This record gives sequence, C-alpha cells and structure tokens, in this order.
Amino acid sequence: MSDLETFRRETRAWLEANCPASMRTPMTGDDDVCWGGRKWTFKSTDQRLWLERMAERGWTAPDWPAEYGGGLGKDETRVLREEMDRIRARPPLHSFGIWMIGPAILRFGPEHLRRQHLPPIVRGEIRWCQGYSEPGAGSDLAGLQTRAEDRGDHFIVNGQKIWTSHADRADWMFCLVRTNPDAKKQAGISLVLFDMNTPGVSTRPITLISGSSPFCETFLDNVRVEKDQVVGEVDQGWTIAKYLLTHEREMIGGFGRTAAGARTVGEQAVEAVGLEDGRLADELLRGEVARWEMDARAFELTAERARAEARAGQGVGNSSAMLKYYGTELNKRRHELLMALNGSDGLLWQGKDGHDGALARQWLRSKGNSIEGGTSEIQLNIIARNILGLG
Amino acid sequence: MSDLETFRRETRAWLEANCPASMRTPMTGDDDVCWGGRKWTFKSTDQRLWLERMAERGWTAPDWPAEYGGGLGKDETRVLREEMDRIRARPPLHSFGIWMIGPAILRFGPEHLRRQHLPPIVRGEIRWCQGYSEPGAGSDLAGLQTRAEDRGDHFIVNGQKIWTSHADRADWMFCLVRTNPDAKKQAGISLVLFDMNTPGVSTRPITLISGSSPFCETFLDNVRVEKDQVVGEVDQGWTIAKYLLTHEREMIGGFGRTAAGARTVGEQAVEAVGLEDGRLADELLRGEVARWEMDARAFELTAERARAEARAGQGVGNSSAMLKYYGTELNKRRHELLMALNGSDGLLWQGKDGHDGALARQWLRSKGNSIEGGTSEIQLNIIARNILGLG
Amino acid sequence: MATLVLTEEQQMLKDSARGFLQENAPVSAMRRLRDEGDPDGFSRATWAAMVEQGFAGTLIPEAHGGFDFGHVGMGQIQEEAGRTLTASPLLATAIVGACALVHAGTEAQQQELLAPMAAGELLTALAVDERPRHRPELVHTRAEYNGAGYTINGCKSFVIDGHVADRLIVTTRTSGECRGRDGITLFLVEPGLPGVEIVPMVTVDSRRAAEVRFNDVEVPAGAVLGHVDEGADVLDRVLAVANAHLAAELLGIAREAMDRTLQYLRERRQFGVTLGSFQALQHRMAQLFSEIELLQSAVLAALSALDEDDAEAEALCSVAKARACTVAELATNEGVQLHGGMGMTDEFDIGLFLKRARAAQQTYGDDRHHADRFARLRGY
Amino acid sequence: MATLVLTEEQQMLKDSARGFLQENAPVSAMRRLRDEGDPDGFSRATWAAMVEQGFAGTLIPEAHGGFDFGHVGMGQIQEEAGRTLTASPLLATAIVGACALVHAGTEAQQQELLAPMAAGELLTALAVDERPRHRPELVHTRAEYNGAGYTINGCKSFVIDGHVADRLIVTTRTSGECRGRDGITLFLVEPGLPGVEIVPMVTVDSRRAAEVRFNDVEVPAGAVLGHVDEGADVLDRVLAVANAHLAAELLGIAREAMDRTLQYLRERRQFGVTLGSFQALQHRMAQLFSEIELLQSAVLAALSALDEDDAEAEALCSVAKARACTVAELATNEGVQLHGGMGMTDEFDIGLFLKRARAAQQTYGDDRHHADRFARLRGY
Repeated sequence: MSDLETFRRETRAWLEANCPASMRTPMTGDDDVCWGGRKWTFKSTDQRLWLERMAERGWTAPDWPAEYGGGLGKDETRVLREEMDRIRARPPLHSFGIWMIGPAILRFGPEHLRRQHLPPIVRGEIRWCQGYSEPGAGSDLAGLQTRAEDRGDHFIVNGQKIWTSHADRADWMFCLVRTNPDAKKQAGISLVLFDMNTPGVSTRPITLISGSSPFCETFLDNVRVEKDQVVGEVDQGWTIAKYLLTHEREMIGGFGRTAAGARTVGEQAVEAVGLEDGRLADELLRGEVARWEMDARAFELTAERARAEARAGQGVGNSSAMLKYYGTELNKRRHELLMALNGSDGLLWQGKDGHDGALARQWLRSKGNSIEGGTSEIQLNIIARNILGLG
Repeated sequence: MSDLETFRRETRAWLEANCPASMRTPMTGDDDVCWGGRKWTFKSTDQRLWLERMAERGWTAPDWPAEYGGGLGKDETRVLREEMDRIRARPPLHSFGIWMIGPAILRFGPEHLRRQHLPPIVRGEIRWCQGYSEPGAGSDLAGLQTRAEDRGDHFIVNGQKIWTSHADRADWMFCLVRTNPDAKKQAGISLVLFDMNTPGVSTRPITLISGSSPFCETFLDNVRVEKDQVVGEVDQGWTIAKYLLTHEREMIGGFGRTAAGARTVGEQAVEAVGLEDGRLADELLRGEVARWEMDARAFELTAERARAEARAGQGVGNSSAMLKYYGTELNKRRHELLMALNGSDGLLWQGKDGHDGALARQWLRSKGNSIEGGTSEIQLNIIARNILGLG
Repeated sequence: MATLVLTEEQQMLKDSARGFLQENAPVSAMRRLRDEGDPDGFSRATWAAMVEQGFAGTLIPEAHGGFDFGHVGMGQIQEEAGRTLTASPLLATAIVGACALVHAGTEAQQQELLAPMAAGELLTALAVDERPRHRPELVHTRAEYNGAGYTINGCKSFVIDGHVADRLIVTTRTSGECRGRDGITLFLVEPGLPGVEIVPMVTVDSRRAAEVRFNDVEVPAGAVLGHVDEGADVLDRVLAVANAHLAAELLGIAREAMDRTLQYLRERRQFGVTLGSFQALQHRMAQLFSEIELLQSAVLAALSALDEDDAEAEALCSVAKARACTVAELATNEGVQLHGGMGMTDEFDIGLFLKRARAAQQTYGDDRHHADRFARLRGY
Repeated sequence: MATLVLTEEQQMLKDSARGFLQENAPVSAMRRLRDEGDPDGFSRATWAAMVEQGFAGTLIPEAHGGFDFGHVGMGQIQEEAGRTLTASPLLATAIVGACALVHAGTEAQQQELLAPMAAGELLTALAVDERPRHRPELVHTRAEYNGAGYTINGCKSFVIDGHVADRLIVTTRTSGECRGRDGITLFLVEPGLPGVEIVPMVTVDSRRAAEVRFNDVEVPAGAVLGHVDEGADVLDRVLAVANAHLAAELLGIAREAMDRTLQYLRERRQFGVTLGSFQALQHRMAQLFSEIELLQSAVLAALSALDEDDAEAEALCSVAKARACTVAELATNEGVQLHGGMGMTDEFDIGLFLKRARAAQQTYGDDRHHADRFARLRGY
C-alpha cells in the first residue's frame, strides 16, 4: 500500500471519528459559515469542536509549511479534500487569512511576520479584513490616497478605505498605504498590518441597493502602525497587491457556476411560468431560458477546462480575467431572467406570506459582481492587452 | 388664387402633357435609373424624352439659381415634387452632380466653375464621380496621400483613389488632393475637378463579396489638372469635404426604411416558414422577427420625427449620425434575419429554377452599409463627442 | 400622421409638470417616504398638489370635471414623473381608472365616479392579474349570477393601489374557458363589501401593491362595467393605454439614468483622465442614446395614436412598452455599472431608478409579453 | 467526465491535420476551385491526399478498414478544415455517412460500404430536408411497400454532396403523420436508379448541393437502413454527430476570422495609431475571444460525450452547434466590419469566412433550431 493510500485510510478514519454529524449537513445559508476571530460566537458546540479539532492538526490550512499549518504535500492535500467531500464535511473555517494575507506573508515574508501571524490564522483566532479600495479611486489602485508618514520606528496612517468586507467583525487589517508620496503612482505603496483595536480605527457598515451588506467604510485617523508590520519590503506593496488581486479574481470567477443540487433556471422557469403542451407557457422567455442555460453550460465546461489545462500545465494564465468577466455577466443575466420569470413575485420586497424579497435582493446584489474584484471593463482591458496583444 | 396655386395648376398640366406614360411606372431595378453623361445609352425613347424635357426647364435641379438650373423657390420646389409624386413620375436623372458637387460649387465657388459645370449637370450631359477614399486611409480622410504638385498654371496629380462609384462610366471627377505636403493633416488639402479622359487617369472595377459593383479603383498617374479647377480656395478642401460627407451620410441614412409596397419581414417570414395555429412555425424566429419589426417601426418613426423636428426648426443637427448608425445596423440585422428565415434557400448562389442568389448577394452587400459613408464606429464617436459631450 | 413633435401647448404642460415635480416631488421625497415606511407609499399632500395642477383630470372629459387634454399630454407628465420617481395614484386612477370609465362606463357610472376622480378624491385600482406574469386573458376569478346580482370568488395579485382604492375594477369570468377571451366581465367593486380581503405588500420600488381576495362577494347587477362576457375588448383598450403611459414613465427613467451617468462620466477621473474619455464607454453611451431616441419616437407615436384612435394604436402601444422595457433595463444596468461601486450603494440615487424600472417593466407585461402581442396583432 | 484537454495523440492528429491542410488546401485553393467553376466544388486530388492521411476512416472501425479514432479526433480535423475553408466529402461521407452505417447498418451493408468509404472511393449524401429551414421530422417523401421492396416518391432539397454521391441516405415516411417521429424510415438509394433526378446548385460558399427528386423509385427491401418506421432515433444520432462536427468547423472559422482580424487591427494604422489601440475595438475583440473560448469548451465536450456515449451527448451537441452559429456569425461580421472597406472586397479572404459560416450555420439547423431542441431535451 502506497504512502498516499495509507494517508487516505488514516484520514478517513480520523474524519469519521472527529467530524460531528451536524457538520456533515449542507450549509443552509451565511449563518452556517464559521469565520472565527476574537469576536466570534460559535453557532453550535459542533461548530466549535470541528474548528478546534481541524485547527489542532493544522488542517484549516493543510498545504502550509508544517511550522505554521498542516504541512501536507500537494497530493495529501487533495486526498484530504476528497475525503472531506466524501462525507460532505463543511469547511471548518472561512478565512481571508487563509485565502489571502496568509499566502502573501508566506510568499513575501518577512519571517517574523510568518511566525507572528500564521499560527493564529490557522487556529481561527484572528479574523482579517482587507483595506484596498478607497472612495474616489474605483478600479484605479495606483491612485491610492491613504498616507503613511514615517516616524522612525512606526508610521502614522491617515485615510479612508471602502468595501472592507466584515471590517466591523475583523481583528486585523492588511492595508495598502502610500509610504512614499514622491514616487510615481505604482511605486511608493506598502502593504501594512495592524490591529483593528488600534486607536484611530473606526468602521461604518455600507447599505447596498440590496440592503445591508458585509461591506464597511473604514476610517484611519492618526493610526500608529509599527514598522515591523510591513509585508515584503517598504514601497513594494504594488507587487503584493497584484498577487492578491489575482487571487481574489479567481475566487469571484466562480459566479455563474451552478451549485450542486440548486434548481436550474429551466426548472425554476417551469415552476414559475408552467408548461403548455410540454413547452414553457411563455414562448419568448422559453428561448431566453434555453439560450441562458446553454451559455451557462458552456461556461461551466470552460471553467472545468481551465482547471484541466492548469493540471496539464497548459494554462493560459490569463484565463482568470475571462472567467471573471464572463461568469459575473452570466450571473447578472441569470438574475434578470429570474426576475422576468417571476413577474410581480420578483418585485416583492416585504410582506405576503413572509416573503422577504430574497429574489429581488439577490438580483440587486448580482449587479455588484461585475464591479467588485476588478470591473468587467478592467477584465476586458486585460484580455485585450495581455492575451490579444492589442494596445 | 395664390401664385403657388397657379404654379401648381400649371405644373400639373405641364407634367400631364410631358411626362411619358412609361416614366410613370415604378422602377423595377437599377436598369431603370437614368444617370446621363457622355457614355449614357438611353434605355428607351421615353427615358431620353423625359430627361430632355425636364432638363430644358432646369427642373432636374429645380431649386438651383435660375442662371444654372430651375430657379424655383423652396415652396415651388416642394409643389413640383408633390406633383411628380402624384403621378408617380420617375426622377428624370440620378446625378452626383446634382446631389453633391453641384451644391458644393454653388456654395463655395468660384463663379467661373459655376458657369462651366452647372449647366451641363442640369442637362445630364456630364456625369460625375467622387475621388475621396484612398487605399490605406479608411475613415481617416486626413491621411490623404494623393499629391498635387504645383507646376505654375497647373498641378500634376499622382495617387490612387478607391470606392469611386461608377468611375468607369463617369465623365468628370471631383477629387481630394494634397496640395501642401507640409501643412498638418487637415490643412493643405484641395478639391479639384478634372475630366476622366485626361491622360494618366485609369479605372478598374472592384468586385465585392456580393459580386460585381459600381465601385472602382482609380489610378492617377501624372494627371494634369488646371489650376482654375479648384473648388473654393486652394488648401481649403477639408471644409468642403466635410460639407459633402454630411450630405452623403444623409443620403445613406435612409437604410432600414421600408420601401412603400415592399413586403414586410413578417410577411416574408410567414411565407418562408409558415404558420401553425396562427403563429410562425418557428417560435424562436417568431420572437426575433417581432423584435426586429418593432425596432424598425421605432426607427421609421424616429426618421419621421427628425424630419418633423427639422421642419419645426428644432433639429438637433447631429441626428444624422444616429440615423446613419442605427439605420445601417438595422438593415444588416434585417438581412441576417432574412437569411435565417430562408434557410438553405438563402444560401443559393447559382442554379435551381433561375435563382440568382439575390438574397445572399443583398445580405452580403448590406455588410458595407455600416462601413461606407463613415463607419458605425465613426458615427458613435460623433454622437459621444458632439451630442453627449464625452471625450 | 402621428404627432411626433409636441405642440406648444403640450410642451408647456411638459415644462410645467417638470418644474412642479422637480420642486415638489424630487427623488429625495421618494427616499423620505421609503425611509419613513409610509403605509400609502405615496404622499397624500403631493397628490393633492398634483390634482391642483390638473394632472388627475388630464384624460377626463370637461363635462365630468376634467381637462380632456389627451394622452400625449398625460404622457409628458408620466415621463417627468419617471425622472423624479414620483409615486402617486396617477397610473391607477387618472390613467387606468379614467380610461376604463370613459371607455366603458354607463352614463350613471361616469356621473358618479369621474368628477371625484378628477378632483383626486376617489381612487381606483385595476385587479386583473392572477399569475405573477401578466396574462390578462387567464381569468379564474368567477362571477356568478345569483338572481339579483353577481357573486364573486377568486384572488387577484399585484393590484396596484389596491391598498388605498375606493373602487376596484375587477376582471372576472362569467362564462367560457379560463384562458379564453370570451366570457370575461369587468366589475366595479367597493372594497368595503363583505368578503373582500386586501393584503398590502411593499414592492422593490418602495411602492405598494395588494393581493385582493374575493370570498362570496355580492355585487349588484349595476356593478358591471361594460357588457357581460365582452370585457376583453375593454381590457385591451385599458391595458394598451396603461402600457403607453408606463412606457412614457420608463422613457423618463431611462433618460434620467442616462443623464446622471453622463454627468458622472464627465466628472469622475480615473487613471488621470475622465471616465468619459474612454472610447469603450463612449460607444456604449452613444448606443444607449440612440436606443432612447427610438424609444421617444415610439412613445410619442403610441400616445398620439391613442388620441387619434388610429387603427395601429394597440400595436404601437406594444411597440412602445416592449422597447421601454429593454431600453430602461439597459439604461439602468449601464447606470449602475458605470457608477462603479458607488452605484451599488443605497446612498446614490442611480439604484432607485433600477428598482422602479423593473417594477414598471413587469406591470401589465414586459417586453416578451408585448413582442408576443405585437406578433399576434401583425398576424404571425 | 468530458475530455476537455486533448490527449497527446489527439494533439498530434490536430497538428498534422493543420500542417496538411495549410499546405495542401489553403484558402487560395478554395478560391481557385471557385474561380475555375469546378463542377464538384472540391478537389478530387486533395480528397485523395486527405484519404491518404487517414481522414476518411477516422470514425470507421478498424475491422472495416478505418482507424476508429473517435469524434474528438475527427473534430480536430474539422476545426482545421474550418480554418482553411477546405471543401471535401469529409462531412457527408466520413462523418454523416460513416456514422449512419456504423450506427444502423446491417452486417451486410457495413461489409459492402464501409471499407470503400474509408478508402475514399465511395461517397454518400444525406437527403433529409424538405423545407428551406431544417426540420428533420417533417417528412412528406413516401416509401410504400410494393410486395418486393419499396417505391419512393418525393423531393429533397439541400442535399450536400448529392451531386457526387454514390449512395444516398434518404429519410422517408412509411407510416404516420407527415410531422411525426413515428413512421420515418431511412433508405440507402443508388443515385443511378430510374426515377432519381439530381439537380445540382452552387451555394454562397462556392460549394455544391443538390435537389434530389424521387419519381416512383423502386428499391429492394434490403435498402432499408435500420428498422422500418423507427428511423427517427437513428436520425437523432446522425444529426447530433453532424452538428457537433459542423460546430467544430465553425469553431475553426471563428478562430481564423478572429486571428486575421486581430492581425489587421495590430498592423493597420488610422489617425496616427494602430486600430488595435482603440478601446472600443479592444473590448469587442475581448468579448469575441471570450465567446470563442466558451465555444471551444462546448465543442470538445460534445465530441467527447459522443465518444463516451454520454447520456447528455445530444444536448451537448445542440449546445455546441447553437453556440457555434451565434459565435461564428459574430466573428465573421466583426471581421468584415473591422476590416473596413477592404473587408467588403472579394480580394480579401475575410468575406469567404462569412460566406462559409452562414452555410455551415444553416446546415442541419441553426442556433434557433438547436435552442429549441435543447429546451425540449431539458423538458421545457
């Protein structure tokens, strides 16, 4: 029996023994997600136990080096994922620490930050948020206004960040600041880390057109940031930011993929509009539903192909821009279609049999897909320049 | 009885007496059009008579000043048109002289060119063609390469023109040439006139994707052009060219308008695809036909509104760019729809019951609509800058 | 020949409606109603002022206290109300209700109702839909003759102004198949009658609609509006009118969304230049501009065809509404996208246009419904 | 799980097909055939060389002289033939004919026909359409049992390679309604039989198709392909295969049209800069690129589903063909438009892609047909 098979057998047994039954049921909504952090209230004992047990083995970040996380190899990590999928185990932890700032610190250092920050991330003790966008800057990160003034052993940071997800629930922020006001745009930017409890940090949630949201504005008013909390080198934050943005784009690119078990648009159409002689009762909508479903199928296959090509080492590298662009536009079309299919039911906001306007709110929220994480226009620019050689 | 009513009565009587019966039947194709000129062969005695009689009164260009043309006022010209429409009289003459270079000479002079060129235009004796576009220049007239070298009393012109309609059948050309190679792009261009029989002028017809065409390439090889054949002033041709381009755009903007009596797309759809239970047998095409017909109706109404606004003195002035853009795109969509409706019949090129591929050739020809007379992209630029104030 | 350019009188009405609405019912007023959770969803005071301006009587004959100013005139008010997102009983009472009564009401019904409607004192609501997607000929609600009058049973959804109406105009089936044109009868029903149950709800545009249930509701024979079993023709007319005016409102929404977006593109700078200098955005805005120009022509033609009782009127109303739906959808989607993240926040107004647009689109049939209807009218 | 990345073997086949076609059958060769008015519409010599390459036997089992290389393999040849606009009997014989015989042929029929087909010596043609728009279940052509065999009467249009075929595969009705699935029977008919009349015509892509008329054509009972009255299932399979490979060809056309347009935009200068520097054109090309990427995935998935006899195969073939139609239409229209006036001249190649694209689109159903089919397969 190969080492990998041994690992699989042991992992399977460990998961069977340690993953609580309630953590093997499908998550029914945002409430079931575990984000951890100092302010976290576990939704159940099982949720706490499951995190603690996985964190103890470092399996919340299984492919990180052993000194900070799980220390599993690429194949072992895959096996762990497969075994977790087999029993439909929930992810023990959702974390911008694991997805974003952790990999960046791992890659860009310095070492003392790895030792300080990675273990608490793995244990789910510290929850992170990101401070990138600023009001007035939009997609233009190079226009960054937040300034960090050099005061010898520390910086004093002043400015305002926007679109900070869960800033009001996070413990630490990774934040882009301008450390050199004289350097030209992209240069002179640094990525710094600070505790959200630092005096001068305040947050305000943003109400979206769809209602309340996880996004906040974050105000930085003479915030003291130690100099040893710079990721990579001072003035080299731009490179790290680009690295992180690509990560983010890949996460968002999943839009338009049908969640397993979710009802298809076709099924929803049949339910909303009904069949007559075996065909959708509204013939113009029928054509639109078919065209959307065909596009969505081709998109799913393309995301699958991109993954297969990446495995085969043929990835075009820039396919993430295309997937981000197409997936988000497709998702917006899907919601327009659902609104049309549901007619006046889609317009409900409050009232009538406890209907909470979920359809309309999701439709409105989808409009942001093609703005956040780099607008569709930015993705098209990237495709034209980097792939098609126009410009 | 007002003067205008007297004029109407007399005109009606004159037309009744002088317009031959065969010139009151609808034109069935390009063959029925009379272009005149030295090389013209009349298709019938009636065609010749009708031109001669109208030309004698100067009514081929009724609103030109009496010394060159008809000398009718604006109202009288309208009455003449109405009376011609009443008996469905064919236009006695199609002429780039009347539509384009004549008005330009009238407006920009000089006087000796008016006296030389306008009367033969009115009489249909000289047929004109235009030398604007050059290979390699596309929509960018300022990139003009044809050079006119100053030789004292004349220029020597060298260069190549393209998209010259009917150059092989025309007698004279009005032609944009660069008279000052040092001036910046738009400056240093002149509009000159020369006889197509001048040594060094040769033409070659252009085959389009749709088959043979009225367009030619025209080669200018050391062509002598007298200096008194400059319209307006030397180096001021740009202004005149812009004036003429607007004229051309207005002519082309008529695309998408349904010719009176022509079968609608809906009727053609019923014929090609058939009805089942009172609906078009192909339900996806049915939706597309309905959407196209609705768009076309809205476009017709918009063209009508633009004319009504112009009459009311409210014209936005720039509406011609919008009409040109939308009308040509609509016409392209119409032909794609007709191709789809007619399935394999639309693919015919030669053979089968004398079918000559008219559908396919018209479809292919329609692709040029959004290129000639300023591309759709140019029209959108104009709308964005001149109307919307973007840029 | 359609009126494609406003007469001086119509232009004056439009300008004065614009001035009035911008002053008395700007977007901020709509926002305030929403935030205060106003149970009516519109301001009674603003409505009174609109009535003062004569808006309520625009389609009502002078003999009944109205101004008989015609559909082109009313359409101008609607377009301006689209620009300001003004919620009011204009659609349900002054357009739909007035048209139904003028078109099909008996002398007695007109005498009783039109004057108070023109005075803004009596509100109406059309109860027609039974399924989420508009399909007016699908009528399950039954009215059965009971010897003296009729007994109505059934349920209607998305009844605009159902929560405030003084008179419901209800489509019922008195005979025939539930999908057929024949056998539809319209009734005027007082909402206070025993068995009428009204459940209000808030819609995405912060307006109100109601579900209205009829449980053995007894109405007198004189409550029939028009002729028994022949209500479909009246309905065609009423819905054509409603859709032409919804198209006018959507035209206003589209124009306002475009204007605000253009303003933003001209001012907002990114990468050192204004957003408006990016050619890709220029072309999209130029395309949107063109679509709106065509919409305006279609709306004017539909309204004037209604005024002139043109044979093409119903087809033109469907052209106008179908185009209004697609163009307003484009204009509001482009608006949010080009405002970027700011467009996603509730703080900016652009999202409010998005919300109202979809509600107006779905009201009495969206572009698919009207494309289908147009095709049927054209015989294919 | 679909094969979305080519195996090494498949990639080699693609590369060699590309090399072969670019060398032996470039666009200029197609132009020459056209200008010379070749009565076949393809080059017999090129076809012989393609057979030499093994192309004709790609879908034929080894037992019958083929290579059994599968649909993914054949699809790569088709994609490359799309890039070079190569006309040949590949579709009618090596794809449609081979699939029909492999799928439904008796042992005897396979023995007789497959080996010569793999050797390129026997050509077939599918006679299915009776109306200009593809509608395979509408069959008026009748085959009546005459005691010994069948008598066929009817007329088929747009029979690709009908002018050169050695064997016609004909859909007929042996029972049932003219629109029904039941009662369709396929026959193998020799074109030389009395009563068969073949009228060739030139299509817009400079290829040939024929109208084929059957006047009391008598065929033996052994000419039935598959089972009497149950031809619709065979037809489903054959047409799904044909459409997957037409989609592969259209993918090649779209990619080549895009590549040539990109080349033009990179080189051509206007207003002092390259056309490719205009953002509006950049965005349009980026959108086209994205659409083509999705098309490629759909084509690969359809082909590999056919190889694996996946239950979703027919739906995926319709997805691929529908998308191929819309994307090739977009790519070729953008190609001509962005080449400007030059794109309108016969001298430039881009217009040839436009012409072939529309012909391939309409062959065996365009995007509307396949969207409708997809919806039916999905149960709505």
